[in-house]
Amino acid sequence: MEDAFILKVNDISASYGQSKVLFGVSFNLGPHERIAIVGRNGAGKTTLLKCVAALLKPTSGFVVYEGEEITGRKPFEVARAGLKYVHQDKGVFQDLTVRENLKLSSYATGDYDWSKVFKYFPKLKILLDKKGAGLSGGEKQMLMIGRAILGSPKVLLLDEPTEGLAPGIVSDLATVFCELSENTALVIVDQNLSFISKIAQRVYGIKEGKMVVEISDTQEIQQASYSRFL
Amino acid sequence: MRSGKRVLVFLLAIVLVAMLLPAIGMSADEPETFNLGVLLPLTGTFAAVAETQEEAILLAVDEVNEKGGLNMPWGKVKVEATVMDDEVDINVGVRRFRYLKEQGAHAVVGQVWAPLAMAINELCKKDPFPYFPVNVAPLESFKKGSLADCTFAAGYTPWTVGYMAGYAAINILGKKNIFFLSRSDAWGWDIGSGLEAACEKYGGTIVGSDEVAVGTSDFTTVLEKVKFVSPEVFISAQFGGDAIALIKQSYDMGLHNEMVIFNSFVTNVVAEGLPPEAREGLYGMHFFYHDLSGFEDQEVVKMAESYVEGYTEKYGGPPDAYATIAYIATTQLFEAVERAGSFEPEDIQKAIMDNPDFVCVKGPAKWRIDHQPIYDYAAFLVRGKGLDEQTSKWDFFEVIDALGGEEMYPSLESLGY
Amino acid sequence: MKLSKSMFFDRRYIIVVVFVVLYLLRYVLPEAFVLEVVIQSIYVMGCSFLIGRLGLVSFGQPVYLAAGAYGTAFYLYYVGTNPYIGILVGVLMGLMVSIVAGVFLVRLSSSYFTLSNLAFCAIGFFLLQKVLVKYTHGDNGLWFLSKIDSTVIIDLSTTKGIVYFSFLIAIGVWFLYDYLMDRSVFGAACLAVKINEEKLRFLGYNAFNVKWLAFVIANTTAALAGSLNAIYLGFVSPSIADVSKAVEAVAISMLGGAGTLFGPVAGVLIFIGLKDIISQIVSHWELVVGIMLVAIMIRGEKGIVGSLEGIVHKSITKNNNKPVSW
Amino acid sequence: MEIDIKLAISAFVLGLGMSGVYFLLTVGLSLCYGLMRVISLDQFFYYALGAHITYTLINITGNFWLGLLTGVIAVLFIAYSIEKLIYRQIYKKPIMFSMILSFGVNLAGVGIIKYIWGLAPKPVKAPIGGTIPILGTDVPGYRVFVILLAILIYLGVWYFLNKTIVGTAVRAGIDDAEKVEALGINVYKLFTLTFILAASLSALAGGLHAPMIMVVPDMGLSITSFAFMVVIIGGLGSIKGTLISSFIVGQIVSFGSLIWAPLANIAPFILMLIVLLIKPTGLYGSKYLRR
Repeated sequence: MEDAFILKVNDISASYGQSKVLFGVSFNLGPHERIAIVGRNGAGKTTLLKCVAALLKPTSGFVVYEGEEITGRKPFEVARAGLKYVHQDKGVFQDLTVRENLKLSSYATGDYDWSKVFKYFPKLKILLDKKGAGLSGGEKQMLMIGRAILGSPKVLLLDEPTEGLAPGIVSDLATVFCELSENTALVIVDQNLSFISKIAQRVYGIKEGKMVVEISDTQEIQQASYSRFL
Repeated sequence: MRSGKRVLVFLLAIVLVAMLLPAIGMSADEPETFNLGVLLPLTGTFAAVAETQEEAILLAVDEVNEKGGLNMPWGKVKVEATVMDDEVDINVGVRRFRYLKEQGAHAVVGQVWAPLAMAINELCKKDPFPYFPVNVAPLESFKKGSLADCTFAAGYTPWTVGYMAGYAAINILGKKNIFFLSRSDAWGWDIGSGLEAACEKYGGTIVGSDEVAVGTSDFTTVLEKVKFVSPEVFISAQFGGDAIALIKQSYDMGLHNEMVIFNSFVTNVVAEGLPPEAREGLYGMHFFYHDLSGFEDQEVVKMAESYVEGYTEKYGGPPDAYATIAYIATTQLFEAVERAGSFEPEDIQKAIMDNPDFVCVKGPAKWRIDHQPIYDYAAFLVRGKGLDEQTSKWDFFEVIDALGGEEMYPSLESLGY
Repeated sequence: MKLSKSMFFDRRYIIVVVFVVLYLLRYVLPEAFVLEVVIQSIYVMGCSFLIGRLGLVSFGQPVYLAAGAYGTAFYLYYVGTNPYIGILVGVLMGLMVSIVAGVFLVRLSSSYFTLSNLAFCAIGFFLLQKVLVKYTHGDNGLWFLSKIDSTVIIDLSTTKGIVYFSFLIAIGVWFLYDYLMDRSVFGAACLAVKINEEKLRFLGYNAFNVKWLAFVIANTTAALAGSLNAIYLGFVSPSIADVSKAVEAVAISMLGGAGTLFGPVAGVLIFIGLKDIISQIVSHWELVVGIMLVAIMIRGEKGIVGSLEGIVHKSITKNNNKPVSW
Repeated sequence: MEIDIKLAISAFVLGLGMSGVYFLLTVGLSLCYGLMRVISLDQFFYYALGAHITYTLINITGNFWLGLLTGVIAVLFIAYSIEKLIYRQIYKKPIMFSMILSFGVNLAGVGIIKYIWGLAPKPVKAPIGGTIPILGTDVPGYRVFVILLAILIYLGVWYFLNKTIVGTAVRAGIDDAEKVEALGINVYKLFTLTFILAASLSALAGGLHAPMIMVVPDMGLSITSFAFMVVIIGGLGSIKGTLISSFIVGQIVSFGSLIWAPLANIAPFILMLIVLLIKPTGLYGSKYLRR
């Protein structure tokens, strides 16, 4: 089973200044898997993802990606290697147009083929010359994901992708994510349990910085019964 | 908390021991050296000026020591100078002044920056101490009761600078319509009131005026105003770097073609910082210009020459205006100490006031009751030389005339005497 | 805090110890130096508190120092002769200035707060130097040293009296800050402002009020130092509020360790000491001080006291728990 | 004093000249803040260094332009090493570290200038003499040149930021450098590039300013507060804001001194306070820039 995992997170601990946020968290991810990490506000989900993407340095523990340890490497190297983090605050570059947003990602990855982006999100094609600040929440999220899938990443870390989006857009996103996982493994952090029950193949529960539960049973995921642990 | 109490007892013990070890007074009546404290702003805005003053003071010290030292009743006494930096900061200056005193200085010379000189003077009022500031001190500080008994200022006030500038412009250059650019501080205001007094007396008119802050680097808008008013002479109160910027910009804007440019208190540093073409035809009052050749009072020329020679030999260049103020202050201090036969401030003060006439490198002078020296030649009227007139690196000016005497000073009545 | 109590004695004893030792230095070092260190430490204390405990960096400290100094100076120059009343007037002036300034400045976010304090300082300087010239005599300054009356118990008209008094005041100030920082809810609320303002709001505190109160306390402390300084020098001039000295208080705070109880003392001691020693040895001391500042900032980000306490705690407790700040 | 129209025109043009120098000096400051979130007080050292090198090169070669160019290139290398040696270590620390650190660099740098060039003010002759008549007023030719050059530099910077991919990355980084890094772009290269761009523009400002003022080691000090006002009024991190506020500050200084010279020194501060009280992020500062 060892090599079946593209990403292995091992015993990660992290802290912000003086306050400890994560206590020895571990999880694994298969190559085309969609897993979800759930937990309440402040449980340490975002910190965990940032540690995996090398944007934060964990105080202990390590992350193995494609058989190589990546802890302590520069975030941009990790991203170029195909492990990409998508921020939670719909943070497209406000001052840049959609085109420039995409161009930047192409520049970083050398992948100028935007057709796959437009395949999933045809709406972006019409919005190309609109500034980031003028997009709606859903459009921003589309751009964030579209930007991230340039360069065909092997793992996408999605932080709260459905936060504040209309239900219609959320269900569209669910479809997109399922299609995406043909080429890419997904780690999704979200609080929208019905959304997660639609797409997740495995669910990890995190509480006060510790991993408290791992559920792979489809039925349990669909009923969201794991929420009692959180 | 037991450990805490033990600490307190321990501390009390230390305090007691420390109190039993008071610093033993070591002041001998007939010291073998005269410790001269030198406190100058060696860093900060006035650093360039202070550097030349330090040189002049050390020259005066060397000259005394070459003669064997100060002539005191108990024999020759060598002078030892300690130089400290006041950083143009009142706290730092006062602190270092107190260091100098604690290290046993018998007198202090120094200060370019007026507020610090006044702060130190204030200390000397409470605790008498011979103090010889080397700046051009504000008029207010000469009001009766302001200066400490043993504070003697070798420079005069900006009022005199302004008065002389007005006198020279009106009576010597014959220019009666004046634009005056002041500096918005005591220096500028004092020059302004001196200038006004001169105008009133000799019939000049100030047709326009303005003021700018110290450290202004761009004068162009103000200069446009000057151009617009088009006076016969443009007198400025700017000093040092500000003066350089001002004169340079005046030249760039062509003011020199339309009027006489007159920098009220000019120095070699300013002349050096100017392109020769901007210096050409610039007028100014110079406290002491090193080349007095052609000046009628041969006595003065000779004395100045030997001072300039000594200075040039030691430092590779002639002394500047402010260096000479410092030199005069130091030599006067030495003379007074010798005459007093004592290092005590009361005796030094008495020695000066009993015998106020003295002769310095720029001629005869006399200490007035307000502790200002009345120079026969308070300042020299100079005209800037252009590149083709210049014969050597230090040949900046031509001396045209000299002004001085009681007439150029604010009256004692106006100062409350 | 429980831990530190069992390991050390009550911190209030340490405060007394530190100042008594500093006072005894008077017999080894020049008195002027020791006095300056104490007064400047009081001045820097407020600044250090704002930086370390609230994350507010103010480049306008000189103006609050000047408020205190001019309050005292106006009283002693124009009105009375009692130095104690003079100090009181100075502190009240500082209090008023910081209350009013706080209302406007505290609401700004951090970098803008820093720099608008700078602007406020420049405006204060301008007022003292130009606009109020009738009362302040501009750059000439106000001198009143010989006007100060001798007073009973501690005679503030003598330098010795000022030294005693400054040390007593300093101990009082440090007791106050010890209480504010680590013994009160207010101190915790301040730290919460620094870490996460939002969450403080959830807890039902008004972040603005916390910041404003801290700002007023810190800058009134600066004004107190200004008053002491004015009494000591017997002279004030607008240069006390000069913008070019704006960075100094912040630099000293960082040097000593911002937000620590003894950081200001250590910072001032080293900064003034270095300057006094280096300026005696080399003529261009700025070069040396500049390089040292860079080195200290790169190597020890917690400042001198901050780094020291880490080492001490590690060696005593033999664990890696972050120590509470001294 | 009644303001004559002729005086007003010349005040306007001369104000523009000041704006030009302010802009060159502050555009780098603003970019550094925006992208790296550092406040780089050492820009004033580069400014003074640029002026001093220009002065020396004029003395050796007699050519102002060569001096200007040498100054910019020398500063470029110095800034490169300072960024690598010093700034690298503090990008992740709170912003005040950069302030104090750069204050230290500035102090040390000015100390070195004093050591090499001494304290006395030095003359630099304007390479373009004469006056140009504009609407009936004579304006020094060199000022007009500075204005034109500043406009040119603005256009260049604008082109770089808006039309090149690296510039786009810089703009994105001003918004959020972490997100740029998460895309796979080496932001540290961007930081180095921005820093040396800023420093060379400061050196250019110093060299260009030299013929107008006096060249002294402390020359950066007198312009520091104005530079900060320009950056803050415009909004930290905004190039457009910097341009507009340097225009405004230049005009305020110019017209202020026309009315009463001391106004020139204080009016910008008052304006800055007013702007901040109304719009706490400056005129064009992004409210997303939180720090």
